[in-house]
Amino acid sequence: MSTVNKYEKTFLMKLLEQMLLIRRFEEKAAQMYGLRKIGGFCHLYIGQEAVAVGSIAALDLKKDYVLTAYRDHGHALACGMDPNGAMAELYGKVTGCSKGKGGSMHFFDEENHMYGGNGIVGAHIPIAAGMAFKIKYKQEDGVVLCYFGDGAIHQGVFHETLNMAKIWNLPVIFICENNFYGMGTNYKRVSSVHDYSIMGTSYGIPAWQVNGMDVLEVYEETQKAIKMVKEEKTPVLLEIQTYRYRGHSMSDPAKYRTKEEVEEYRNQDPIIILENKMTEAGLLTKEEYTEIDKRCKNIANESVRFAEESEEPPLEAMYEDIYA
Amino acid sequence: MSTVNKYEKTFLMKLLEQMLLIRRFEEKAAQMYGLRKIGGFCHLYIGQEAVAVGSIAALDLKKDYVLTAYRDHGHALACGMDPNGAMAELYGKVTGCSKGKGGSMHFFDEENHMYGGNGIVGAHIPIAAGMAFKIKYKQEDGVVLCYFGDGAIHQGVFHETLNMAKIWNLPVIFICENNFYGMGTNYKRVSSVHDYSIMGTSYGIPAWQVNGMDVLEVYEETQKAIKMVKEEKTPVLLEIQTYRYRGHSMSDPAKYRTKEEVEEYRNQDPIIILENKMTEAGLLTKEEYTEIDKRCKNIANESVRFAEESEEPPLEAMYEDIYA
Amino acid sequence: MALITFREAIRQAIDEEMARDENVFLIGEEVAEYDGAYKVSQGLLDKYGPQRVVDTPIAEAGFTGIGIGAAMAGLRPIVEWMTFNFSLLAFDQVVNNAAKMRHMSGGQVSVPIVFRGPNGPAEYLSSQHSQALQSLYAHVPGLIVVAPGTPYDAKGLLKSSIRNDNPVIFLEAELMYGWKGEVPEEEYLIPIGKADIKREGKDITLISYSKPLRMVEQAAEQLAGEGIEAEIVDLRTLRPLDEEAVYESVKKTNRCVIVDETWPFASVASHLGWLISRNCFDYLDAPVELVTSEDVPMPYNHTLELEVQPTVKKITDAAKRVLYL
Amino acid sequence: MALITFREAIRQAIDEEMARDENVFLIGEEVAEYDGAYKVSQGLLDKYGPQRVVDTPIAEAGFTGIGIGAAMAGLRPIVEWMTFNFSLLAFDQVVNNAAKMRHMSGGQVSVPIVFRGPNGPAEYLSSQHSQALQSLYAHVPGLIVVAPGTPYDAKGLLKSSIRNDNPVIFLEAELMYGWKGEVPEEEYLIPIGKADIKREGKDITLISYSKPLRMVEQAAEQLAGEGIEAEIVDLRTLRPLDEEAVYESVKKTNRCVIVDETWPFASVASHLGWLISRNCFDYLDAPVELVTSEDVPMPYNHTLELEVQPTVKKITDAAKRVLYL
Ligand SMILES: Cc1ncc(C[n+]2csc(CCOP(=O)(O)OP(=O)(O)O)c2C)c(N)n1
Ligand SMILES: Cc1ncc(C[n+]2csc(CCOP(=O)(O)OP(=O)(O)O)c2C)c(N)n1
Ligand SMILES: [Mg+2]
Ligand SMILES: [Mg+2]
Repeated sequence: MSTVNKYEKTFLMKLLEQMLLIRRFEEKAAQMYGLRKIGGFCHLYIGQEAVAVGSIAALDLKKDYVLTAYRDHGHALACGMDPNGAMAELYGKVTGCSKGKGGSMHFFDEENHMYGGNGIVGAHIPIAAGMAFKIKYKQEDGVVLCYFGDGAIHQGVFHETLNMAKIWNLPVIFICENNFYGMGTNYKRVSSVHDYSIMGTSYGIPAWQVNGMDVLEVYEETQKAIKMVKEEKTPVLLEIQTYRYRGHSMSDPAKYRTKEEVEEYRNQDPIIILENKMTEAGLLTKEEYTEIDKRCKNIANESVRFAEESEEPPLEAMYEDIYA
Repeated sequence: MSTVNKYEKTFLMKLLEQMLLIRRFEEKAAQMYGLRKIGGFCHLYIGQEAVAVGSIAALDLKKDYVLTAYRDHGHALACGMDPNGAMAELYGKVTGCSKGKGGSMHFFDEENHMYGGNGIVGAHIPIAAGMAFKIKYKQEDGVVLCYFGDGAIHQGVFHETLNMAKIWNLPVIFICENNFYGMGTNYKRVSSVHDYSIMGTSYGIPAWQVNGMDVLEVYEETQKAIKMVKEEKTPVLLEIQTYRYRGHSMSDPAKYRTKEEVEEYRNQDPIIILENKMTEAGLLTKEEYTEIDKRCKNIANESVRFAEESEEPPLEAMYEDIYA
Repeated sequence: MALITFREAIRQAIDEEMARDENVFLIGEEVAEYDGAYKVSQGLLDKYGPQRVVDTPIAEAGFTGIGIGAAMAGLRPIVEWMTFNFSLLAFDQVVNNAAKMRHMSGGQVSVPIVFRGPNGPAEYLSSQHSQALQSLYAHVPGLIVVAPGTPYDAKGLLKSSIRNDNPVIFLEAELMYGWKGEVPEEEYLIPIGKADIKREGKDITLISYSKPLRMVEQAAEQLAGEGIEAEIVDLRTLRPLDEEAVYESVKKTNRCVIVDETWPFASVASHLGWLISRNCFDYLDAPVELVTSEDVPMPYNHTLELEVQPTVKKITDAAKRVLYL
Repeated sequence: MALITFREAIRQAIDEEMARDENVFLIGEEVAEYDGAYKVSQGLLDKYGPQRVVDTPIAEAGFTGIGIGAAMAGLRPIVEWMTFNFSLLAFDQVVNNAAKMRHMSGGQVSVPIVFRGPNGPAEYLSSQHSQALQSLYAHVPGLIVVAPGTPYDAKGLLKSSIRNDNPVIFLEAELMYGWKGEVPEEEYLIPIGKADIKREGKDITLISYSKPLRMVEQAAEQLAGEGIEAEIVDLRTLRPLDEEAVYESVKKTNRCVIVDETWPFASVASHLGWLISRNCFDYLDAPVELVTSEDVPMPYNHTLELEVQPTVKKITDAAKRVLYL
């Protein structure tokens, strides 16, 4: 467990607020989904907030890049995506971050270097390495964070990519967000090893496990990984263990796990952990927390208002944004 | 180096003769290729004979199976394929083992449980595991040997398959024939690790390296692997180091390696190694060797005669053997 | 006859064939403990156990290849792709191994396997998750491609597919799983390669298959209200195609519209459009019209999403164009 | 003008564009130290170094995806597939990522990339190594598909493809690399999406592209000997298709044969066959005929192999059928 003492209050407040924003934004999205304002798959990140927030806090998004899979709301918001554009995208509105073309699984924010949002399990892993290839090619200073689930680790392209990332020593950090389930499947049922950091061995890539419920641990380990990428010129693999409270997507009742298991992880809630640490260290008052939380709720509410009031794309839009 | 003393002479003679048959058959094929009797890719196995011969000698092809890639003449002959059908296939004749439809890369001999011959690097690896799946499903006693090159190890499907083979504990032995080159590429240039047995670690699969120039070592290590598959109920991965004397295919001048390197391996020729060991142990006379060699040359010559005299498939054959 | 869903019809077919032949097994992502992502395999794990209802990791190329190998060795696998969108990861295995193994081995090795799962447009999923990919598979010799449009056809055709000794691509429209239809209690098979006349008529031939059939039937109703008698040909199998049934209808009606939710370019629809134009050249009173998906990736926005696909209005409009009305 | 091979034309295009724009690089199996499996990239490693001419492991999905990512980040990769047969391993990357990235991101992200390599029948290689796969790619919106038939077109079109901001599938017929043609010394570009009339005539339109063009020219010569003046339309780009050029020719000649070495079902050829049948309905004096590959996997035996493909005789026969001769 990392201690809060070495950090400035503003930094800690930022982490707390980002996690709360993701939480409140998604709770709102779930509510609107229930009201049928949003349809399709909607994969909530609730419970995993510390992973995106802690790791992206270690980046400089002027030169670094982020790519993830379809469970992408948290990463997008942590990169600084406008919550209005995010909610409008869920609504399929023209003001959405992807103009209503991509939806929940395809949040993109080029300005903030958030390059999606990909619906095919594992398929963005080589793409992330390709962006790192560009950094190396241009002799730039950046690093790419590539997030994927425990399920993606069995896709061949993950292995192909790790090998190439290592032979070319690309500046990319592969982050396996192990939330223990790929849809209804506990990872131990489909994986022959249960510590995914072992997967680095086949490629000579440094790899280790990280506690994904502690945002500061995630932050520090990501910093360590970035340092390694830059100084030792090697890709890194992190297995960050975390947990999703909700079903795989909005339509999954998640009967494959026990109430007790979910409860156990709710007790390690990343927001509560940080809140408690800050409170204990005298860096957060109840009022401050309530105020931040209220602000986040307001932003979430406002994003719904924005989305509701936004326009649908015109019919001709179906022919647009296909070719440059 | 394994000693010959524990083996019966007939067994050793069989190994020697099989290696010689492959050598002479392929030399003949190369000659006919030069005369333009054979076209297309023709990937010779010369130099690698101990791998197929030593490992297949450990099988019972009534219940075991063999699959390999496009460099498949050696495995087919070691499985007992009729050399006439093999040569006729190179000629594209209707008497060929695949009726002239498959050619050099697609030798099949269902009766001898030789299931190809596959031209897509790595693509037969899951297929081999699927045949092992059948053995387990039917609670049979067999094992599948799946051969592939050092180049195939970077294909994603190799990794996907190893993981599944382990979670289901399929009776399959993955044999990476590391001949140091995938076409013109030395394996060290494209692999982030240089001991491929490491690749077993990611899947909890026992794996080790074997000297592929010593047919007895190959035989013994394959036996060990089979025992492990059966007793410990686990797949096994072997990296068998070997060397191809010729270019990648008949059209490759192989300029990417030095004469000295080739010479070094010619001095470890698998046939000479066994010949010397047997001679030293008093199990082989010069005359016996010459006689075997002559027999193999005759078989190779006869296969050419057979192929030359065989018919081309009729034109209607193009519509056959597509659907059952 | 019982009124059951498309999903249930498929489940029954699998269940009956698994009961009949112990070599039949089901393999894919979430097919066992989760009862299938679309609940097609509900209850099968309980009935047949984990040996015959097999959950896989997310590794489409790998488990597809394992299925092919098992088939080569004599089993009769049913490989479920969670959706056909993900089948593209296994495309090499299907095109280069399943479709060619028999050929390359000179007829020695059969690959009796069924690849099945939901295909075609879904709702609110954007372009990676909402594709009708039949044209890609129908292009490839060595495969059989089946795409039923009713629970009755689905059950009878899936049973035939499982018993067939060739690799069969079996397409289930994702949005049809809940649709109901009559299915007999007693066992029946429907032959692969036979189209079905779903409605008789003399004025125009509407050709379709899979999910758009329902729209085609609605369009035919509307046209009937205007005095136009449309004949509906349901292809049911795309490869091999029942060309005779198609030509017979078109030679009778002299007019034809093809409705297909695939992209138009190099598609099942346009191929059929050419076949009819060529082989009914002297019978056609108007060009063959196509109603297909727009030639665009599927957008997420629902209004656009629906407008990209065939609609009843697009079908009746096309029919009227062909009738010069 | 210099007389150079198809291979050399492609090499020149790559070389010139790499010299012009430092963001252009070449990546693929054996492209660097081995000078390319088909020697297309000969000398480029020496000139541009291993940073810009990059050898990969045998991992098609992976390095294709890496190319796509590099393109998204602003580079302009040329991805060489050793042959298009192996591109099927990367099919998901092309169809679900390259073709859709721009769309899914609402226009934010471009993918300026060229996927190129030898396509189509080879010699004595059997069915996994001898496939003309253009129809699969041409089916997919979001891609551009280019298939030149002469060194001149190859060079000008490849340069345009490298400068294009979209994913371009660039098909080089494997057996054409050694064929020669005239290519100007000075720089030139050929626009994507424009067909070319390779021969003028008034009696019949022969439409083709890529390698079969030479056969089509031979067939046109033979027909000319019999007093038949064939017009040859070389499509050059398959997606987007230059429909106008095709219709203009067919409206003049009223007869048409399409020659394409792809499999026939759901193909570029049959799609064009339908387009012409529909859009030149009142102009056609005979059905549109196709000369394609037989609908079978390619056999190894050379006699069968040649007979599976279009031949000059098949083309002249089809032309005569269309001319009712
Ligand atoms: C190639 C592919 N196969 C299957 C799916 C269907 N699918 C979507 S999410 C998912 C589970 C992924 O689990 P994991 O990687 O652990 O990510 P998580 O959902 O836990 O974030 C599956 C099987 C898909 N989208 N892509
Ligand atoms: C998927 C695929 N990519 C590329 C090729 C072209 N190719 C044929 S053999 C080969 C090299 C393979 O090397 P290795 O696996 O070491 O086998 P070896 O030839 O040494 O036996 C390549 C790249 C292919 N056949 N399949
Ligand atoms: Mg997970
Ligand atoms: Mg090798």
